[in-house]
Amino acid sequence: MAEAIADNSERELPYVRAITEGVREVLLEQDNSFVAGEDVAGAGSVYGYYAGLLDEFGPERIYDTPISEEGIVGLGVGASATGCRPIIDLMFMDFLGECMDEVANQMAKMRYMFGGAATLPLTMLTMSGAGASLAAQHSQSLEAWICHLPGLKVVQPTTPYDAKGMIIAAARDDNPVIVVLNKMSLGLMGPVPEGPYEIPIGKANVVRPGTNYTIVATGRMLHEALKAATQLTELGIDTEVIDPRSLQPFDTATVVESVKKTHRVMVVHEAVRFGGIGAEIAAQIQEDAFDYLDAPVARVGAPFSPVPYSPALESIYVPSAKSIVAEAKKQLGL
Amino acid sequence: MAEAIADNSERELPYVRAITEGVREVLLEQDNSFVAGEDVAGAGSVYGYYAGLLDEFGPERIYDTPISEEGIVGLGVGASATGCRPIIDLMFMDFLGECMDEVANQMAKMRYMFGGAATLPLTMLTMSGAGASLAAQHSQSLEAWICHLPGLKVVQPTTPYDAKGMIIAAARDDNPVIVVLNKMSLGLMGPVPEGPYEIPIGKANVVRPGTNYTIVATGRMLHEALKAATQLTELGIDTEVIDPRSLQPFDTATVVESVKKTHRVMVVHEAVRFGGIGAEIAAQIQEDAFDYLDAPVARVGAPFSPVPYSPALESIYVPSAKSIVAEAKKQLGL
Amino acid sequence: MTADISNKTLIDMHRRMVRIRLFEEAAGKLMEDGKVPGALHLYVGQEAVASGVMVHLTNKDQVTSTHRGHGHLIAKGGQFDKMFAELYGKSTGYCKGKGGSMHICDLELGMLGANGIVGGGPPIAMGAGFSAKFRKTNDVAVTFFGDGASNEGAFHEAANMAALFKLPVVFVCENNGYGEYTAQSNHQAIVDVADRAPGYGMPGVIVDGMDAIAVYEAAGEAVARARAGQGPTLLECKTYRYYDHVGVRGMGLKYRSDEEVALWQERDCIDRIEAHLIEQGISTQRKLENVHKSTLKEVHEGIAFAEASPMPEPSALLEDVYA
Amino acid sequence: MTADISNKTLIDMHRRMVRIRLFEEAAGKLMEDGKVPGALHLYVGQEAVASGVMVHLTNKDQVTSTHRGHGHLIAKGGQFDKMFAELYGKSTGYCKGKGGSMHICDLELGMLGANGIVGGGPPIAMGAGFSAKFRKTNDVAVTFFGDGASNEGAFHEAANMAALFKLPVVFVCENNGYGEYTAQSNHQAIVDVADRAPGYGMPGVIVDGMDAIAVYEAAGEAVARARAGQGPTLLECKTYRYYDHVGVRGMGLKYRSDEEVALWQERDCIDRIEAHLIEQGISTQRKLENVHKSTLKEVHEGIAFAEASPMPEPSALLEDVYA
Ligand SMILES: Cc1ncc(C[n+]2csc(CCOP(=O)(O)OP(=O)(O)O)c2C)c(N)n1
Ligand SMILES: Cc1ncc(C[n+]2csc(CCOP(=O)(O)OP(=O)(O)O)c2C)c(N)n1
Ligand SMILES: [Mg+2]
Ligand SMILES: [Mg+2]
Repeated sequence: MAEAIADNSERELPYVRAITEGVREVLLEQDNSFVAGEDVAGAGSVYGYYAGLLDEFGPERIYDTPISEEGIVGLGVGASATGCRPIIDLMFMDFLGECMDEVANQMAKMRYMFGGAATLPLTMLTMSGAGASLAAQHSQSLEAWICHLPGLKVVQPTTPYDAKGMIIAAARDDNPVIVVLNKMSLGLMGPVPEGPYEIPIGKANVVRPGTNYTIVATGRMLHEALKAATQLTELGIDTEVIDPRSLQPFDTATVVESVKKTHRVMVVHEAVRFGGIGAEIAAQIQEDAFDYLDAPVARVGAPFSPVPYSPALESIYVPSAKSIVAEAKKQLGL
Repeated sequence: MAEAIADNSERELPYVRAITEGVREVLLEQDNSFVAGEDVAGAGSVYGYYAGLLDEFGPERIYDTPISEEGIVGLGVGASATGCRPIIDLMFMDFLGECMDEVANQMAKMRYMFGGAATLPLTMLTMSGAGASLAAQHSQSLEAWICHLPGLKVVQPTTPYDAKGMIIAAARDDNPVIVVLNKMSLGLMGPVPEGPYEIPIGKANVVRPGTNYTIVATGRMLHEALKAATQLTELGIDTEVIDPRSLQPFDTATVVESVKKTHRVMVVHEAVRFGGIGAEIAAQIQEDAFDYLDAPVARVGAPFSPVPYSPALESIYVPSAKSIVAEAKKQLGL
Repeated sequence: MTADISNKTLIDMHRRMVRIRLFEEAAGKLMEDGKVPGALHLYVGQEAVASGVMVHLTNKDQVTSTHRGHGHLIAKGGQFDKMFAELYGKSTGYCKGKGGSMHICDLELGMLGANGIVGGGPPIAMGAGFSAKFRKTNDVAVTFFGDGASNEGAFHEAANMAALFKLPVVFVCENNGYGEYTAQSNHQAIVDVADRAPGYGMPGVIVDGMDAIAVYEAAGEAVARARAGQGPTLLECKTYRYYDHVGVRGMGLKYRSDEEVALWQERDCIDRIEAHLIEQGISTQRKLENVHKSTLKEVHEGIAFAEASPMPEPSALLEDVYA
Repeated sequence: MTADISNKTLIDMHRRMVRIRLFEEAAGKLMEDGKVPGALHLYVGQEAVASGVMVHLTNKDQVTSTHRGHGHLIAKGGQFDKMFAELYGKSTGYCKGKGGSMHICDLELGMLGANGIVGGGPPIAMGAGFSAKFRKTNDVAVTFFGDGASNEGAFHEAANMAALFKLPVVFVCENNGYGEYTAQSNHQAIVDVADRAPGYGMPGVIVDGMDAIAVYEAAGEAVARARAGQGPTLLECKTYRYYDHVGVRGMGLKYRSDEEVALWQERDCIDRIEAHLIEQGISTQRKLENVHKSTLKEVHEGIAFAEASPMPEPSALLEDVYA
C-alpha cells in the first residue's frame, strides 16, 4: 500500500522534514500519543525535526524534559504500559549508555516477564552516525546492542520516504520500536507522499536490482553502496543493493534470495565492524546460502577504534563508496 | 609459563575460591589496587568470592559502595586515570544497563579521545549467566555489547585455573579489562596453582584436540561442549573443543587453524544467538577459512526471548550438550 | 494519631497485613524446603507500609514495586493461588511462570510489577503518573523503593521529573536500614532519605513504618495531594525486615545484631494494630484469630493450587516476547 | 567581600579570565568562518567561575569539565597553541586531533578532560577524589557541571558517594539558567541547585558566579574543607553564557530575551574585576590593556600554530586505542 501512495506524489522533501511529517501523522492519528525528550518542544530538537509541532499540537502533546535519559525512557515505559502511545526522543544514540537499563531491562522485557500482560506501544527516535566531527561520544552507531535484545524492534530508515513511513509503522506497532536516524542524512532529498503511509517493519528493500553481486547496506551506508554499485557495474559487476530497513526483525529471506542469485555478497554498515550487525547478517547468509556462495561474505564497517574528531581521520574512519569498492575487489579477486 | 606453574600443583579449588585467590594476588602485588563494589567487603560479595579479603587487607583496600553502578564504574575510571589500579565489581552483568555510559563512553574511550594521554589500568569483575531461576534481569550474557567497544578488553574464564590467572592478567594489564564470570560455575572444581600466574589475554585454549570437527564454546558452554564432544566422538566425530577465553581481543588464528584442519565448526555461547559474539566468530571463520569449510559454520545460542524464570523453560532456554549434539547432527547431516 | 480512620479501614488494613505475613512465612518455608527456585525477598516486618498506602488506592491507581514485591501485590489485592503458582514457575502463575518472584505483577489490579532492578520502579511510576495526567484520569501512581535504591540515579531522575511536571506520584521509601548487607550509614551520609525531597521541590515526610495507622495518615495526605494535582511527595517509612535480605536465613552473615532485630520485632506492626483493634473494641481476639485462620487456609489452598498446576509447555518459551 | 585576597591573586584571576574570553571569542569566530569543524560550546560570560576556582588548585589537583570545557582548561593553565590545534583537528593538538573541543584535556595539568556526556564528569571526579584519599596525597578533585547536568543520575550517584566516603571533591555547579534551549524552570522544580546538597549530607553554597572574588572565596572554603578531609561541598555559581548553547549564534532560536542577556552582560565579570583593580589601585587601565593585548597576541600565535600544523597521519587512526 505504501507503494501505491508513493506513486501519487512527486513532492520532494528532505529527510529531516519527512521525520517531522511522520511524527505529525502519528500525533494526528493517535490521541494518546505525545512527544517527550530533550529540547524537542521549544527547539523542535537540536536537529529541528520536530519543528512546528509545538505550535500545531501545543504543550500538552510535545514535552521538553530535563536532561535525564533514564527518566525519559522510564516515562515512555510507564506511560506506554498504562494507555499512552509515547514517542520518546533520545537526542544521540550514544546516550543509550545513560538509559540502557530502561531500554534493555524494562522496555524490552516487561511484556515477557509479565507473561504477556503488558503491552508497550512505545516509539523511540534516536540519532546515530559519524561524519560531523562530533568525536567519540556523539557519533556512534550502536544498533548491535539493541538488536541483541528480544522484545525490541529496530528500524533504520535511509530515505525521506522510509523515514516517514517507518515512523508511522513504528508508532502503530504495539511493541517498543527504536527508530535509528542518521544525522548526515538530514538534508537528503527524496519523494515523500502526503498523508499517512506505512513502511512495513521486517521487510527489506531491494533498492537496486543486480545479477551477480549483492551488497546489503544499512543506514547511511546505503547511499555509499549505491555509489559503489555504479562503479562496480563499470567493472562488470552487476550489483544488487539491499537496504534491510528493519534490523530487528531482520528479513533474512530477501537477502538470502538475492545471494542465491548473485553468489557473492558484502554487508556494509557504519558501526564498528567487530560485533556489528553485519556479523549477524554474514553468519545468517552463510548458514542459509552456504552452497550458493562463491566467495566468503565480505563485511565493511568502521575499524576498531572510537570515532576520531579530526576530519582527516574521521573521513577514513567511516566506510565509503571507495572502501566498499576496494573491499569488493579484494573479495572478488579483481 | 602458566602451564609450567600448573604442573607444580595438584591442589584443586572451586571456581569461586580461584577468583578469591586471583584478587588476593593482585592486592598483594599492587599497592595501588583496591576492590570496590556492592557488598564486596562485609559480605565478600553475594557470591562470596571476596570472602576473607576484608579481614586480610582491611577496609582501606576493600570498599562496600552504595547501590550506584554508574558511580561505582566512575569511581574506577577516575581512580584508574589518576594512579590507582582498581578492581571494580558489578554484581550482575545485567546491571551494565545502569553503567553503560561509564563503560562505553568513558572507560573505553578516554585514552583514545585524549590522544593517548590517559591510561586506565582498571579491572571489572561481573557475573553472567542463566540457570538459577533468576529470571530476565539477573541471568543475561551481554558480552556482545562490550566486545563491540574499541578500548576494552573482555575475558571470560571457564575454569578455576583460568579464573585466577585471567584476573591476575587483567589487573596487570594497563587497559580496562572486563572479566565475565559465570554464576553456575562457582562450585566447579579444578587445579589451581598457588602463587601468582597469568593466563595471557588474547590467546585461545584448545581444551580438547580433535581431527574432524571443531566446537568453539565460550563461558559455561565450554563444559557442555566437552560433554557434547564425548557424545559426538561416539558417532565418529572426533571433536576439537576450543575455549576462546579472551573475547576481545579474539584469537582468530587459533580457531581458523583448527577449522582448516577439521573443515567443520560450530560456535556455542549462552547469550541470545541473534547478535551474539558467535555471529562475529562465525563471520570471521567464513572470511578466513572459506575454502576449508565443508559445511556452514553452525551457531548455538539462546533463543530469541528474555530469560524465563520457570525451570521448565529455563532448562530448554539455555544451550546444553544435548542441543549442541542435535545441532551438530543437523549441520553434518547425521 | 487515630483520627479520621474508620473501623472498616482499620480492619481492612489488618487483613492485608496478615495476608502478607502469612503468605511470606509460607513462601519462605517453601524456599527453605527447596520447593520454589530462584531468589525470594521476604517482606515480613514491613507489612504496615504496603497496607497503609494501598488502602488509599483503586485498581486504576498504578503501583511499581521492588525485588521485595509480594507484599505490595498482596496489599493491592493479589491472589495467593496465582502468586504461589508463579513462585513455583507454573503456567497458572501471574506471569505464566516467566517472571517469578522478582517480576510478579497484576496489571488488572494496577500492580505494574516487582522489579529485579534496584531503582527500576521510580521511572516507570513517574511514567504512569505522566500517563494519568496526560489522559486526564484521576489516578495516581505510587512507587515503593528502598533506602538502598535512593542512591540510584534512576530515582533521582524520576523524582526530579515528577516534581517538574507536577505528576500525581507518591514516592514511598521503605527505609529498612539496609541495602542487602550494607547498613544505611555505610551507603549514604544522611539519616533521613526524606531530606532529598527539597532538592526536587517536593515535600518530604517521615513516618513510623511499623505503625499502619501512621502510614495510613501520611499516605492519605500524599495521595490526596497527588490526586488534587499538587504533585509528588516523598514519603519515608522507617521500617525493618525481619528475615534476611534474601530468603529466610540468606547467606547466614552476621551484619546486624540479634538485639536490633528483637527491638524492631517488639514494635511489630501486626501486634500493634491488633492490640489497638481490641483496645478500642473494634474487633475481638477471636475475630482476629479467624482472620489468621482463614488466611492460612487460603495460603494452603494457594499452595495446593500451585502444586497441582502444570509447568509451562516448551512452546510457551517463545510466546509473549512481542505483542 | 574582598577580604583575604592578595593583589597577586586578583591579577592572576583577571589574567585567566581575559585569556578565556579572548580565546573563546577567537574560537567562536573560527567556527563561524568554518575554519574549525564540529561543535563548539563557548564559555564566554562564565569566566569568573573557572578562574575563581582554579586559582586554588595545583597541577596535581584534578578537574573534570563539561562540553563547555575550554574555560576550565585555560583557567587551569592550558596552552593556546595546543588548544587551537586540537580544535582544528591537527596532530599537534592536545589530543592529537582525536578529541576536539568536547574532549580537550591536559593530564599534566590535572585537567581530566572536557566531556561530551552531560553528567559525565562528576563520577570521574569522585573517582579522582577517591584516588587522592586512597593514595594519601593531599590533592582535591573539582568537577564542573551545569544546571542541566544536575538532573542526571550520574551527578546524584557521584554526590552521594563523595559525601559517604568524605572525599576531597568540590562539586561546582555552573548554573547559567539553561540546559541547551530549556530554561531551568522547565527542567527542575527548584531555583537553587544547592538545595540538593543536604540530601547528600554535604554543605551547599550559593555564590554570584559573575563575581570572581566571591567565587574565589567560596571556592577557597570548599577546597580547604576538601583538603582538610572534611568531605565534599556543592558550590552553586549563578552565571550566564553570553553566546548560544553551541557556537556563537547557534540555531538562531529565540529562547531568551535580549533584555535578559543585556542584564547579565551589565554584570560582566571581567568589567567588574577590572573596575575593582583600578579603583583599588591594584592595577591601571594601561596595564590591563596590556594583558588583553598580550593575550590577543598569544591567540594569534596559537591560531597560526594550529594552521601551520599537519593533520594526523592515517596511521594515527588506530593508535591510542590501547595502552
Ligand atoms: C541495579 C541493581 N543493583 C544491584 C542489585 C542487587 N540488589 C538486589 S536487592 C539489593 C538491595 C536493595 O536495597 P534497598 O533498596 O534498601 O531494598 P531492600 O532490599 O532493603 O528492601 C541489591 C543491591 C539489583 N538487583 N539491581
Ligand atoms: C547525556 C547527555 N545528554 C544530552 C546531551 C546533549 N547536551 C549537550 S549540552 C546540553 C545542555 C547541558 O546543560 P547544562 O548542564 O546546564 O550545561 P550548559 O550547556 O548550560 O553549560 C545537552 C542537553 C549530552 N551531551 N549528553
Ligand atoms: Mg533497604
Ligand atoms: Mg546550563
